[in-house]
Amino acid sequence: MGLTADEFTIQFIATLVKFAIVAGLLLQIPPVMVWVERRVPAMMQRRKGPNRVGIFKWRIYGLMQSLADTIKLIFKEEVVPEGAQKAFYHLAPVFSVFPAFLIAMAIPYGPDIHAFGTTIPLSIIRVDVGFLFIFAVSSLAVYGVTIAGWASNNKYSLLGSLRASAQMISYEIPLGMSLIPIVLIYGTLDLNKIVEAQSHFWKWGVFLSPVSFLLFLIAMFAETNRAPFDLAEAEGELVAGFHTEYTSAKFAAFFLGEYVSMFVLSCLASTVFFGGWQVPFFSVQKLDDLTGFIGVSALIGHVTLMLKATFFMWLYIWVRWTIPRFRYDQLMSLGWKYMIPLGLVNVVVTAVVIAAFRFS
Amino acid sequence: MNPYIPVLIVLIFGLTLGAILSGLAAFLGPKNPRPEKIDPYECGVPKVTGANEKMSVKFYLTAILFILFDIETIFLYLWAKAFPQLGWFGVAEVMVFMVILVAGYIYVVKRGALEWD
Amino acid sequence: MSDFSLLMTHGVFHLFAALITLCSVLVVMSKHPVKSAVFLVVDLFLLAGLYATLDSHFVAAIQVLVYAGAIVVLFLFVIMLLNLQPEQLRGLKFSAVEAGTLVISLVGFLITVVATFKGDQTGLGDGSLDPVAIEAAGGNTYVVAMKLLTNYIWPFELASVLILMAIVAAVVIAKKDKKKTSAPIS
Amino acid sequence: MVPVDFYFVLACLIFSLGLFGALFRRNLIMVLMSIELMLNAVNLVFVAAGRAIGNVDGQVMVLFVITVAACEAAVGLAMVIALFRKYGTVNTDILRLLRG
Repeated sequence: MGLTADEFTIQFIATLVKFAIVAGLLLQIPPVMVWVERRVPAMMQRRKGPNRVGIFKWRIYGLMQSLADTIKLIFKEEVVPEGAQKAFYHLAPVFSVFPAFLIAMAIPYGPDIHAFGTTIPLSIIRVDVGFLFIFAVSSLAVYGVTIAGWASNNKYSLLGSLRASAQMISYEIPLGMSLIPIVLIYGTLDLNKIVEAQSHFWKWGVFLSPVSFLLFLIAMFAETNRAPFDLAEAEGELVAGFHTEYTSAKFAAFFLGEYVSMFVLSCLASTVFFGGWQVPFFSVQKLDDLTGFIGVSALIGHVTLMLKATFFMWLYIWVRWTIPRFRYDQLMSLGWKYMIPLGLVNVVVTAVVIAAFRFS
Repeated sequence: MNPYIPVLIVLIFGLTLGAILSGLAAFLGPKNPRPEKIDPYECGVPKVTGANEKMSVKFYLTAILFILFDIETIFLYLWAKAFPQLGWFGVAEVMVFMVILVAGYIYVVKRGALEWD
Repeated sequence: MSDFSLLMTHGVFHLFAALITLCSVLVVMSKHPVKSAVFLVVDLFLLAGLYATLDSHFVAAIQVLVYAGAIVVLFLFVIMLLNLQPEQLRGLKFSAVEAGTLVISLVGFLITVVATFKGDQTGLGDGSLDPVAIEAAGGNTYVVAMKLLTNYIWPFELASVLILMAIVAAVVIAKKDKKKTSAPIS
Repeated sequence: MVPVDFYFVLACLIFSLGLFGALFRRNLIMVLMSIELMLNAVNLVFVAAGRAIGNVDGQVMVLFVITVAACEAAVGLAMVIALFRKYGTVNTDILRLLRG
């Protein structure tokens, strides 16, 4: 709409390039995170963790362990349990992977680039409904879990999947409600505009709406089925939850989906509450003019966002090794009896305060 | 450019990647299934009952309440988007909406539909 | 609008229409309820795509969020809860009322098709809702929100009453009394 | 753009399929799913017609239809569960015989 043919070509190529970069980044996350998730607890418990595997004589802290694991995983035998619903059994990993990739493309990874006579946004998907797109697509992730558990013909899988999906849908409401005050404050659903509105350090979402941040943080852990809410795959009781019967590359697919959605929620938390690609006390957009190179601002902004997201990824692991697992009834009553009322009160209070200031 | 062209590209990529990961194992890796191996894994104990035991109705009640609160959240998002223009009028409108739904919520809590015993 | 873009728009519509029809047939004809539910999800997702081509972004989003992400999950839960087995599709036996309704619906469908392709069209325009004007007014979501909260106040408030009644009804119907409850697995 | 009549034909097709399913299937859950299909056909008409006329009222209507659909699914499935608990089946043929 309203674009010349040249602009269309530039935008299309830019989309492909951005997509290739982000997809490449996302595919690196599970291997690195698997390594981090073994090294960090080792550090916390004063063990060494995996440190042997390396290339020739360079061990680089065992980073190649993940590569070895990946190769091993892919070449393992695939065991399809007897009595499984074959079609659904093979379909479930697909349902688990594609929503994660789709939502990852809606995050603004940096400030807009003004080049080639047009504006190139650094988020790949930018639709009118803003971050409702992320909620909409991530609500599809439930199917991967539900179908995987049901198709495996294993009662632990089924129970794990029902628990996991009930948990995911329960915490979708607090997750949605926690961001309503953000819309009230910044007046937009567009993530990029929300980031631009946080140009001043004290205007970050976490200062303007701390309760929202708390709700979002808790819901974020529960949405991804991570500790302390990892009841779906409570090792002691349910074997491994909904992916008990999955082996080889299909198992890897579930891991990919889980880690990518963790990363996306980390990025979303940094974007909405911690200024996204904004550097505190410094205007990133001016960097292009200061240095004379187009794209410096985008690069710095991108690195800033990645650092913030890395903090949240670290938090995931930190919390996992700090807080013990909840019971299922505690989990559900936390979600339904505390977080939803708190979310509603938060919305009402924010609205009344803003209205009192603006329309008095 | 239509904002849904990237959506289509990513969707196709995601589906392809999922399908590749799901189909990869069929080509790589050995295949020698034995009866013990393809038995559903229950910690080595032979299975007593089938997988499709009847499940607690709680899960269902959770799902039902989720739908209804989900719709409420969507209406709240619409209001939040129009909030700057509507002002106090919008706040009053949503207050009425919310009070009615909170009555339902209180009923659900009082009735014990959210108890997981 | 150029020829190429016109071709693309039509192509996208016809592709989606064909897929939606196919999925709808599969929803109705699948023996296994879970299969029907999965095809229903795909169907709803494709319909959301069609809404997106109609510049109804917000409707497309809630179509996925509520229909595909919530209502069909509920269907799946109930199917798993009741442990339904594939149903034996019976032959085409209808009662008189059912057959009559079916014939009427088919006749209505044929009339619509014939009317469309005879050129006797409804006379409605083809997309006078200008996307650029909507964009200038604050975007699709904003326009829908303003419409809902100014022109449709009463339906909006009544919707909350409807949801309240649904909550109460569902809990009353589905919740067992405490004493009858057999020990749940969870 | 695609003429609005095409959307009407598609909606009519989906509606007919949904009606067929609601009448033909004997599983109550399948009947409810077919009804969802019919409601979706209505939504499509609302959106397409609203766009053709040139206002967003059609889209607002879809919001209400979706609310109604959600409530219908919630209450309908609650009734299905209650029926199943009482009679042990969701087959409408058998339930009709049990009506007494």
